[in-house]
Amino acid sequence: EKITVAAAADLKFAMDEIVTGFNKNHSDVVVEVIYGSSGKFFTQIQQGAPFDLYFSADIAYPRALAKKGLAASDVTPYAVGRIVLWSNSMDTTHMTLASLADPRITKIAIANPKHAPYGKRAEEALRAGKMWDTVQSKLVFGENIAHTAQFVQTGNAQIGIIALSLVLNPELSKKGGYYLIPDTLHLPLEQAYIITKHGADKLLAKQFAQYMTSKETRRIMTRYGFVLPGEK
Amino acid sequence: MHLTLNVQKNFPGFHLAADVSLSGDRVGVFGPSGSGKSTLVGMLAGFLKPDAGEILLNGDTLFSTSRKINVRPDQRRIAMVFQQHSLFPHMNVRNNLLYGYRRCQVDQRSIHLDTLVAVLQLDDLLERDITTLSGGQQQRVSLGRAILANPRLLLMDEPLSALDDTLRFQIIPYLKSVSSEFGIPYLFISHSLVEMRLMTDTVLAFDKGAMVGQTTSEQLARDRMGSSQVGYINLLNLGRASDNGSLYAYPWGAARLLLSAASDRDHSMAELSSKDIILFKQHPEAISARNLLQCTVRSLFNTGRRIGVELDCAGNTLISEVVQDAVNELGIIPGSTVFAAVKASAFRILPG
Amino acid sequence: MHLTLNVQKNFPGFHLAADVSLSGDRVGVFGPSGSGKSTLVGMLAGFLKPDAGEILLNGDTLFSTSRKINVRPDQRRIAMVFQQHSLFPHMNVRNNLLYGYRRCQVDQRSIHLDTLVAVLQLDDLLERDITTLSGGQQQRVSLGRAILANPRLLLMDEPLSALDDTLRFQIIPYLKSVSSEFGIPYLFISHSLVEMRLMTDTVLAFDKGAMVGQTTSEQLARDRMGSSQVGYINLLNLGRASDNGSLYAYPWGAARLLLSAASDRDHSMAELSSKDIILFKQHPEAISARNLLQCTVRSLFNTGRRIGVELDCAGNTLISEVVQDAVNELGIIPGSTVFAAVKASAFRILPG
Amino acid sequence: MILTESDLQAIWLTVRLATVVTVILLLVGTPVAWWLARSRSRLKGMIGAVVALPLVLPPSVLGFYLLLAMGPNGPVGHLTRALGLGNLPFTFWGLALASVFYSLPFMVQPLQNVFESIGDRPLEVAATLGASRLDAFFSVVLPLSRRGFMTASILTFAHTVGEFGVVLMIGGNIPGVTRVASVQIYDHVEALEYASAHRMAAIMLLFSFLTLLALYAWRADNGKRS
Amino acid sequence: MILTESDLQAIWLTVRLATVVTVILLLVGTPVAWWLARSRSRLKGMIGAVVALPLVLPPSVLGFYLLLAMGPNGPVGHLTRALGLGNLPFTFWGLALASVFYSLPFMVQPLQNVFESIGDRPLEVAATLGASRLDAFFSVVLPLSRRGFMTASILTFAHTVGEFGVVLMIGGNIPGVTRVASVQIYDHVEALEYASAHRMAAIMLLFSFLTLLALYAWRADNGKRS
Ligand SMILES: Nc1ncnc2c1ncn2[C@@H]1O[C@H](COP(=O)(O)OP(=O)(O)OP(=O)(O)O)[C@@H](O)[C@H]1O
Ligand SMILES: Nc1ncnc2c1ncn2[C@@H]1O[C@H](COP(=O)(O)OP(=O)(O)OP(=O)(O)O)[C@@H](O)[C@H]1O
Ligand SMILES: [Mg+2]
Ligand SMILES: [Mg+2]
Repeated sequence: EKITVAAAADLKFAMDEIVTGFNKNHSDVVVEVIYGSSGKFFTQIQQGAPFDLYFSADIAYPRALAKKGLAASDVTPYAVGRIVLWSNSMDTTHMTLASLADPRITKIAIANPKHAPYGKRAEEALRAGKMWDTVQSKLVFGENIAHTAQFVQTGNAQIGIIALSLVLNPELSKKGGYYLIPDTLHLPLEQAYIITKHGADKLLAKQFAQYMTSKETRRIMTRYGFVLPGEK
Repeated sequence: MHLTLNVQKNFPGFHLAADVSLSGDRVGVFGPSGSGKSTLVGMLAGFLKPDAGEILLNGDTLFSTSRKINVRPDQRRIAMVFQQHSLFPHMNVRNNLLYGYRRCQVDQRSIHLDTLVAVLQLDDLLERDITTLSGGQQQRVSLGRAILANPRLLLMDEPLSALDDTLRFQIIPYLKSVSSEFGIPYLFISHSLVEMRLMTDTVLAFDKGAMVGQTTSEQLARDRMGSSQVGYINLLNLGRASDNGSLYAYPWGAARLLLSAASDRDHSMAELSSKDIILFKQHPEAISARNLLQCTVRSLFNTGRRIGVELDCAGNTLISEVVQDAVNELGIIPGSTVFAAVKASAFRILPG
Repeated sequence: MHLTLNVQKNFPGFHLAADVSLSGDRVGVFGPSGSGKSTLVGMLAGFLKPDAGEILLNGDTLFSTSRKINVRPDQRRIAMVFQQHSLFPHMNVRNNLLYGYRRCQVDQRSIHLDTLVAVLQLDDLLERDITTLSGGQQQRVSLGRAILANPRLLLMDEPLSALDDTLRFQIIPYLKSVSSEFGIPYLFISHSLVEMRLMTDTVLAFDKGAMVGQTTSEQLARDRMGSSQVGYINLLNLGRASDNGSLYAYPWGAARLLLSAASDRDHSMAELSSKDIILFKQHPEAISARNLLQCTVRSLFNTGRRIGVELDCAGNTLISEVVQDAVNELGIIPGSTVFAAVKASAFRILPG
Repeated sequence: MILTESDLQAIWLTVRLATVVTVILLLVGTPVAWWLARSRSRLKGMIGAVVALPLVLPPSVLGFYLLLAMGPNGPVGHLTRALGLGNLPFTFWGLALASVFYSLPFMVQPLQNVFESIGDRPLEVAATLGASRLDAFFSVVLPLSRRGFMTASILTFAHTVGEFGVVLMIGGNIPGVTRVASVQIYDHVEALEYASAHRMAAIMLLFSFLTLLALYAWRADNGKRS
Repeated sequence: MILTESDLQAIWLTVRLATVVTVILLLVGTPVAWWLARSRSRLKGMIGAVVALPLVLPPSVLGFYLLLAMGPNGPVGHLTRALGLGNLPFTFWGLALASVFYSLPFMVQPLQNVFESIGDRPLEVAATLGASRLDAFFSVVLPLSRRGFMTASILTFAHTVGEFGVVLMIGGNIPGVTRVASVQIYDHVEALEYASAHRMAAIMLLFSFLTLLALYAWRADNGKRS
């Protein structure tokens, strides 16, 4: 038995562990996870993509699918994302958004606010922090949050606003601290999943969805920087 | 072969019009550079489309504007030796030669590679790349390739121009025999009067795009006698040679000729230029010329500043050329008797 | 021009070796198809590299393996008429003709487009696309292009093979005058003995890759007399013609010749084949030949089955060919007197 | 083994896809290029332009439109289902079809070029020797166009290997079915698994380099003959 | 006006970028192609393969490596800063450089092909008429290669217009500087602004189609002459 899960790219590390955990109880099944952009999955599911579960980084997509009758379950939030200031070359632990005005900072990377959920929240935070006009000319836009992190990581942008989950990634966490942007400065970054019409008849899909609420899962999610729905 | 051809073709600044109906297997196309010879054969082969007209070969319509017929070149079975040889650069000599042969139905393959290769002296070159051939070698391959296709009609656009005389006069009789033995009629383009005379019976003469006349190669030779370097070429049918001292004696009709060269065939063909025949009113003495024939003047004809004298020499026809003064002085009139002196070295035995 | 050439070139199955040192402005390269003529001039022009050897032109080393010199083709100033014309397809006739001209320093441009175009009869074609030219037209453009480059040496690889006789005999004297008037020496490849005789003084004869000899074109003509269709070609320097009835009388040294054709120049050159001279021991009567010259036999030479007879006719040299029997019968020995009969129509006045 | 099984699977899939696409395009592109090279039709310029068009759209956008067209409600989707082929997106053949479409100009343009440069004469010669047009095409045009076919195939193959935007959109990144090497490397990069990405990129480059080197050597060898 | 100002800005930027890249590649690619076509060096196959390599990497991965190389810690970055050119990522010239690198094979391969098909003879003729190699190249080779240059330029230009992965990766999507049309359409699609995406895609296609049509007409016209 096998299910295919389409998951937002920022879930990569957490989800891999979750699947391993799931497989301990269901040893003879395969859970195939495909990571990618939530928007792309959204388009593909409408065109009949063979995904049984869809974990979106933005709750808006699963809601829209549900509205079109392409969901076989409720739209279920599984996490709330947080954003941080992060740099490869500077110590960000004592920074705030106001530090971005520093003239030594010439390029600031954020995800494209036009379509990337983390980018939208970054813009909201900058506006709320009254920094948007100051930094606008310094902004460079990543296609998605991983790409934004690369801008910073390669030193092409001195600093960037990226997902907390990424900063906890072993590849980046070695590089130093981060500044967690208060979630009061932006709308919550609600992430949700659905079982799609394609997975409607699969028991395994339901079992996996069930497993998402388990204790181990929640522990893993927290460890990777996700705030769980209903928690603070 | 019977060919009916009535075509028009216009290029900017050049207009070709030809209207012919001819029978014959050895047809020449003669004319100066730029007169339309290649254009004509291009239309026959089918890759140049006449602006208007008709082409019929042995009763089959190959092209007709009125009946909207234009048989595709590959279905005309007309092979062509191009003026610029156009060999296939990606094939070696052998495969070039065999290209048409392989596309010919097996029972129609009358001519075979080996004989052809021997005549064209291509033996050592069969595995060669085309790009490594000399000019004359390319021309020979091109000729061989067309012949091996065993076509219904063979078009040759100056196929001998890059060859030395020795080779040329070896190939000419072979080409003639290809035509007669294998029944492949040909259309032969050349600007050489000698080649016309030796290779063709019927000639289409072109000048500046107009077909100025359909004639026999015999008549062409007479007409051009005055302006040509080689004069009129008499073709003599000789019998078998016998030794005669350092010379060879050939029976020629009722007469006997002494030649300095010999072939060992029963019947030979020799050529003799009208320029090489000197006429005497009386029998001359102590002359270097080895042949002295008593002949009757049959007729006279005028070409340019020369007079052609058609002689009857022991039943054979011979044409000599003289100037008007000589006609007057010697009193050459039809019916009169003259002595024709010909040197033993003046003849050329045609191989064949 | 002084040319020293000592080269080796190997192709699979073909070995060319040439060792020459010659002076002269009109050099012929003669040999059958595949004998190495094009290969030789390719090395001279510089786009074929000899395997070993040296090439010196007027003292400049163009190539030397020992001294590791290989002057680039574009710096040799040696223009070439290719056997396969190789015109630039993206230029019209005019731009092809002017390609080398434009690359020539202004003060060295001795020959100009207009005269050349007139001689080569290309007037109407100047704006034409190369692809629309006939074979002979292409050859003429190729020839013109090389001449206009005003080279230090002009190489011509069978430049006249696609031309009819009329055109050919108009172009030959022009080529000679290009050489003499503008001081452009040339190397002329041809398999035509007539062209060799008319165009060149010195001849390099090739056979199967070996240079079989360096000779004069005069000597070549004598040597090949027996095997050639045209015999030995006597070149006669004539004075100005005067009318003589229907013929023209030309002074020829101390003698006088009657010809059927005339030029209006003060000095003319005429050619006369050795075959067209008949010898008599005694003065013949009533003969069609308009010219009867009393000559002294200077010497005899043997080529194949023919005997060449070198005559002294009123101080002029003339070569006739006869067979051995005639020599015996007429008692032709050096010092003896003979009468040479030549028809008025046997001469060809060379235009020029 | 320095590559994971899924890497190997992706590489194998890529080779299969690129081969299939190249072969299909050789079959489809050759007649198109031939027509473009030979025809004197007025449509010629238009068809030529249409063939080149896929180039100017960003791959993922093109992929988006292809997805719409091939999806259950798209015209191509209707057609494929009517033909009993089912839905093409997220299948190997869907990928192949999309790549064929996208890579068409890489095949057609070099071929058209070389066909044009051959000129009429060799075809005329072949015709007078009794070769039908098809025969002449195979016996004369094809061998004379070796280099063009080489170039066209290299460009097409390589481009399909590197192709990514369209593939991601149409293929849906399904392991063993549509997750080709380019997508796999992309995933590695996106997941910040640089070591894996480097390794796989290096191996693909090396493999491609060796293949190209072999092809060039062959080509140089052949080049000598003409 | 059916396009927004930012759409227009993106299109204008795209045209500029594609033109710059095509011009640079004509200058850079021509000698490379010429060398590849003429040289008998043993390096030939290797250089040929290297030139074709950018094709096999997925653009966004290539972009990632370029980002590394051109960044402050990369070798190219060190070089450009040493030359006083600053950092290239997020600049127009950075994009141009990356596109040049990526599009090189599209220029070189068709040119190499056409150069090879010209053969030695025209060059030999030109040399005997006193043309230096450079002269012969401009007066003979270039005009005889018109079609190849046409094809190469079309492929390069179109490919730069459609190029997207690399551009996205190193451009930073800065309006007026690096946000080219392909990125703009992509953004529209990603933001589910399909109407805008359709509009812009349609306009780009139309524009490209007309340009290509004009080029093809010109080319057909020229083709008659040879
Ligand atoms: N496509 C064309 N466009 C314009 N004129 C042309 C075209 N093809 C041929 N011609 C002209 O038509 C005339 C006849 O050409 P053709 O090739 O038939 O001559 P030809 O008799 O074969 O001459 P040659 O003996 O020199 O080969 C020439 O003046 C030539 O320039
Ligand atoms: N690249 C090559 N490889 C092998 N053999 C060659 C090469 N080039 C020429 N040859 C051979 O060398 C010989 C001489 O060729 P060349 O072209 O010099 O002859 P040619 O005297 O010009 O003859 P033609 O009068 O037929 O043009 C020929 O037998 C030819 O086949
Ligand atoms: Mg012709
Ligand atoms: Mg030659």
